[in-house]
Amino acid sequence: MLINHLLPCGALTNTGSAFWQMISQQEKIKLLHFMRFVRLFDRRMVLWQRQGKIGTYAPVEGQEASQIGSALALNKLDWIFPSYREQGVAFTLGIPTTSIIQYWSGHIEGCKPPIGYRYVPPTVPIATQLPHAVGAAWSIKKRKEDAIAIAYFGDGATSEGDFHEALNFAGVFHLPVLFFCQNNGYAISVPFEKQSATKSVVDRAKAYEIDEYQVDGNDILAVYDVIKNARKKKRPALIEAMTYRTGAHTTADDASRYRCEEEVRVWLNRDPLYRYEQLCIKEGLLDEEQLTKEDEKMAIHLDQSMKEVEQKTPNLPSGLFNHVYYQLPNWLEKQQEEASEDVNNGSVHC
Amino acid sequence: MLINHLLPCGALTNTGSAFWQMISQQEKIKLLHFMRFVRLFDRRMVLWQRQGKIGTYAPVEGQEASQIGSALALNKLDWIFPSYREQGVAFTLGIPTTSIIQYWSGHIEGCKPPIGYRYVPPTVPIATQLPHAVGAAWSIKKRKEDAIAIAYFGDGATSEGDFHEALNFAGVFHLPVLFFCQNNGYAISVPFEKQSATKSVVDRAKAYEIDEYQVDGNDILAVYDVIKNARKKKRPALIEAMTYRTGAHTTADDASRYRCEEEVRVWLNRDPLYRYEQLCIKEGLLDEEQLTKEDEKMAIHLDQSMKEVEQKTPNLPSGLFNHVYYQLPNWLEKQQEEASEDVNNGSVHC
Amino acid sequence: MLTMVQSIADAQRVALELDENVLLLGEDIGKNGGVFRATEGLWEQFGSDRVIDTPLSEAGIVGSSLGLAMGGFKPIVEIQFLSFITPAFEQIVSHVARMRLRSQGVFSNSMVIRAPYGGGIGAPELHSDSTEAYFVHTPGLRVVVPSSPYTAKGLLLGAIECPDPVLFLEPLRLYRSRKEEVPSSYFTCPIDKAKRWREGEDVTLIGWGAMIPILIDASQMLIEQDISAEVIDLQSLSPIDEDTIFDSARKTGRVVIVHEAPRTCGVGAEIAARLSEEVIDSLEAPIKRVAGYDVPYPLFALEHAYLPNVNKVVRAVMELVYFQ
Amino acid sequence: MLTMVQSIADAQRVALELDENVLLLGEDIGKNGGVFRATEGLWEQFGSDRVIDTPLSEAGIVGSSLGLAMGGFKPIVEIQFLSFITPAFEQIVSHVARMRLRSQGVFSNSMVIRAPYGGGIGAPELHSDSTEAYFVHTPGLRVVVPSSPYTAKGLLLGAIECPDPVLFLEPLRLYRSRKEEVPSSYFTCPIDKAKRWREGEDVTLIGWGAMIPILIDASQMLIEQDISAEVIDLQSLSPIDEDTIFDSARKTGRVVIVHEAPRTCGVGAEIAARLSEEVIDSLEAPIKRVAGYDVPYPLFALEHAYLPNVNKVVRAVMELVYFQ
Ligand SMILES: Cc1ncc(C[n+]2csc(CCOP(=O)(O)OP(=O)(O)O)c2C)c(N)n1
Ligand SMILES: Cc1ncc(C[n+]2csc(CCOP(=O)(O)OP(=O)(O)O)c2C)c(N)n1
Ligand SMILES: [Mg+2]
Ligand SMILES: [Mg+2]
Repeated sequence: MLINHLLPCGALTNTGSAFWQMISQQEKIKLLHFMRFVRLFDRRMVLWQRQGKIGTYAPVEGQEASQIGSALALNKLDWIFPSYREQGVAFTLGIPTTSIIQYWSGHIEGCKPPIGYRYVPPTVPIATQLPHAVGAAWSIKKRKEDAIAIAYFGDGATSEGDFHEALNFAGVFHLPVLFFCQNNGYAISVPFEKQSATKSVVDRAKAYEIDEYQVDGNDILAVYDVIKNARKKKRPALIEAMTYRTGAHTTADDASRYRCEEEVRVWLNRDPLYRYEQLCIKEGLLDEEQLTKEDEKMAIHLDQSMKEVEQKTPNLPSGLFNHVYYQLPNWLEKQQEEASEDVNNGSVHC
Repeated sequence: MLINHLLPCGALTNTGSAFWQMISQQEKIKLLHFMRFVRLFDRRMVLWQRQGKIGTYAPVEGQEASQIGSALALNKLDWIFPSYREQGVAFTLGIPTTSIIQYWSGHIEGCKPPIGYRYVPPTVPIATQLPHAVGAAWSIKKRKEDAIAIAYFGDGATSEGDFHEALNFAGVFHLPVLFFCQNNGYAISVPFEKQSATKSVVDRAKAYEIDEYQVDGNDILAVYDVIKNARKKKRPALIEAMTYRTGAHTTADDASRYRCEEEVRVWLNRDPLYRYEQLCIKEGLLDEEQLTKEDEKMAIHLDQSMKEVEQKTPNLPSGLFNHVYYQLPNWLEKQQEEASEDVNNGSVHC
Repeated sequence: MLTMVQSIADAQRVALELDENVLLLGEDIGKNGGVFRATEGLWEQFGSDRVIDTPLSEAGIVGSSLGLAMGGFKPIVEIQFLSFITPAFEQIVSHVARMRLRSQGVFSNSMVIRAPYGGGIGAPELHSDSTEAYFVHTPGLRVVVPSSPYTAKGLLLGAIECPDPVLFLEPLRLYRSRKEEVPSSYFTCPIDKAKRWREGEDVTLIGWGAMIPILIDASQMLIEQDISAEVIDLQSLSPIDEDTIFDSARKTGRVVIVHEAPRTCGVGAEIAARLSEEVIDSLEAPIKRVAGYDVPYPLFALEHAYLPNVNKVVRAVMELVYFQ
Repeated sequence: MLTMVQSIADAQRVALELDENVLLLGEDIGKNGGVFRATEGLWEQFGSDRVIDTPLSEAGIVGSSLGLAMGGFKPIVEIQFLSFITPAFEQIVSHVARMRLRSQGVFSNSMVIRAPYGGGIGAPELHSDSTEAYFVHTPGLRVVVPSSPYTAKGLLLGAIECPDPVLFLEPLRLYRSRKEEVPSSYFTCPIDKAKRWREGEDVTLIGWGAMIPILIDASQMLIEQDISAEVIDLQSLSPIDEDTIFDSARKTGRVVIVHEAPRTCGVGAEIAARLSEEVIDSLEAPIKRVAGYDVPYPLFALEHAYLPNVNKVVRAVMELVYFQ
């Protein structure tokens, strides 16, 4: 059963009305702000990629409700294992904008989480972060922490062996881990019907005796509610958020090769930001003036962050060698000297 | 729902009576003979291992109904992908006894299927044969052959990623492949409850939209029926045969370390051979005299096969190099010469 | 005139036309034509039964391709990037490489696994790794790397013709770096031979794939120093064409081996080892490797520092020439 | 007096006692005590929360161990046989080896992956393969191989103490081949140093693990020919202790490297390459490798022909000594 609180037009469902009354004004405004910010940020990233300021980029647009709704439901001690498309999650959780830009500019420093954060660097190979989340949840359970681990992944990831092995472990060892699948209908060009014979991802939860939730992934209230609820239970769960990326898979992808405009239009009409803004207007929460100000502040923040990143020159050659091992071993020190020499004699340019 | 035709005491269930009337006298006798032969063979192998005549061996005892019931339901064009414990299947399908002995004596020649056979060499890494069976089924479908592919594996194999990826492919591409799991309750020492949070293996079929059958694996009539039926459908199916190995995992294993005598006793009372013999007695099919003769013939056959194998000296050094590539490449020829020299100068003994 | 990636698509087109047992399998290779367009137009021409978009499941792809090969088909598998071959590592190492041997010649394991690889194009994390050595160390496989549009087609068709499983590695940096006349018909290049791109007397430069343009540039620069460099393109990493490299090393007495992969236990080590076993008495200087450092391939902001380049190669040659 | 497998169990016992963050994970390591009894008695002593029987799922084991390491635990993983590490290859290569680097030092990737390996005991197919080179070629990992009961305990405790991920390979053939006095208390051996088992002047024999008794026997036989052989046990395959092997090669001028793994791109290649880069002018003869052939490890009836043995080593030494 698809959990849905907020309809595409911005009307609340019955469950939605109940939930709306339960959450605070502050929460409501946070949901709105982060959705707007992330959309701004994400569009700016696409632009920067076109301008050659950053590398290939994986846009978030269309999936903001899934990412922000889930992220805002998390707590400080939770372990977060993102894939490569979770800029919305990262931003919402307080990963510095500069870090995110740095990562997409090919600087390893962008992977470094701020002190005290359990936000893991983006995972590039598909589904491999799921077993890590299982291990982190195990560590939470062993230390009796008030926390969960959450792994973010796409519909395509459900075909990989690591998906299966991770969910099996979670079921067998009863671990507090949430497997949060953003089913955006495609793995690059491959539609979900060709990915799996089951109608939906949650159908797989039964194979592991873990909880299951299917939620409208463009409905930030429903996502927020589901994750709040699931994380309280401290039980393993598979959550499927039905959503869509309205842009391309990455800036290197041409989505028109494999999906039609009509389909995109249908989903644009289900836009997560629009529907929440409609609700906020109705509820008198949307202060146009205030928002314009915030947007401007955000734009400035983004441009400043970019400037900061542009001024950072990567550490050469130490950036290649630091942290490969706990301490730089002798033989790598030799190679680092070699690399230094290459920098010094101009064989390699900084 | 567990499919059951023949009770441990040898009485037929209602479905069993119906099935019994449908099959021919010849089939009934074949089922009996192969069960007796395989048990004899398997016990001889264990003995030979103790005598140092063969290497580490994985005994079949207790699983004969699953192996022979399924094997007899197969057709000549079917592709068979066994694990390492399918001596019962191999023998029933006509793989020469000498080949089976050779394999367990560490002779690669034992892997070679007779001409025209689609019986694949035993697979040692767990669950890896499942994707192979998927590919073979794909080839069957593409060539429109009247055949299926069947993969044999254990309960432990269901935790591996390859299990998941194979079943997913089978569901997505609608392939004629049977995944036949002998759930003998253990993966070496690990009981199924620790392997999976689901009660049974078939619970996983739903995750792939493929057919499912759970069958009493010590009931040769039920297994025979289910596989006959499933193979006719030419659809992907997961079949779970509930059984038990009454011996150790291999001759190198000491099962008393992880399971109690009482449990073994319970299963000895469900012995697949005993119950079918009881039925045959009741039905007047068991001709003691005839059987004794056959057993004697079988014993002679086994001893002769062993002698034959003992007389075969492995080909040195060509046995190392043949078939690694389609043709022996130059550089391997050089290594083969090196190896020949080592044989000739006594560095290596034949 | 074709780019390398076009000539690779063309080779597959020719193979699909010639032999109805040829099948293509991979992620996004069908409707999308491959993320690099290496299968562009083939789904349209041959349909989804022969150009198959698979689930995201490398072990499933390679494992079922082995089953297809056993059934007499000839699968050509695309792994989207070489780094993402690791989920299929068990299938390749334990099964694809051994099925012919294990069945004593009865079952075929004939397939081609194509994978783009290598750095220098600012690709995301893990997309630039060069892990060819894992496969060169795995008996039963062949490993082939082209360095030009023409040889790409000839070698790929050679690989498809070969009854052994071939890992065919396509240097990303060369996919569109230049165009070349490539016959549209069927032709093959031998997949177990090195190619001499340039003759020389003083030093032998050995490389493959994306290193070849660098070695050719280096040999140009060396001419200005009156050093005549021979440039050898290994092409076949497994087997290694010993004759060609031994002959060259005996002639020049100096060898520099260049590759992107980490130095330790890379294919360069094997070449050096063979030289030090077989032609050591012809060598006038140590054997030099210019290779990636023993660190994971960096995020792209630093890849220029990680990668071998012309300057590094020239410097290595100079060390050998002035060695005493 | 302990066998090697007993001393390995003992090392784990000591580690579990000393540090409550140490966890053991693997297939059949709990109630069953490990298929080789390398964890015998530990489940009984430390309970199933610390000595964990896992599902049959190598990627799950290694991947979740990485998560545990990030959470501050110190997992010791048993892979039942080295060949069965391939399903976890992606986890090891793409993640375990890189988590510290990728998080810029914030998240730990500290773990030990133990695996029995190597041939000579008549084990079933795939149970005897030596695939250490895959991991030596993977930056971010360490690879350690003991050759005696004493060093096994010291090296394993050293590996557990080490903050880097360590692949700890246990030669099956040495598990019970002899007993030795091993202190029951905590002690470590340095995990990045080679060990000289025997000094010599004429030739250097380099090996590790199950090759060491063979090299020692060979050195005895060589004495009869008036040849004095130095026997070096690499112990650490990654990093390679260059100083020890370079010193020895400079002294003797002749080197034979011996390993079970296939020759091409084995760790022997790397040693030969380094020697030919750094000490070539001290060498009086080619560098020889005595290694497995470039074929899959055979079924056990032929393993004696595949494996290096004393005769093959002695013959190689003779070739070098009489080389001109
Ligand atoms: C193991 C592996 N195989 C292939 C790829 C290449 N690849 C990157 S993203 C992607 C599709 C992922 O689809 P999905 O899981 O649905 O996530 P989405 O991109 O839709 O968010 C593929 C095939 C990869 N990164 N890792
Ligand atoms: C990938 C892999 N991991 C581990 C092993 C070692 N191993 C051999 S048999 C076995 C247990 C298999 O259990 P199950 O699948 O239930 O089959 P059964 O032996 O009970 O028939 C294990 C762990 C292996 N062969 N392959
Ligand atoms: Mg998707
Ligand atoms: Mg079992």
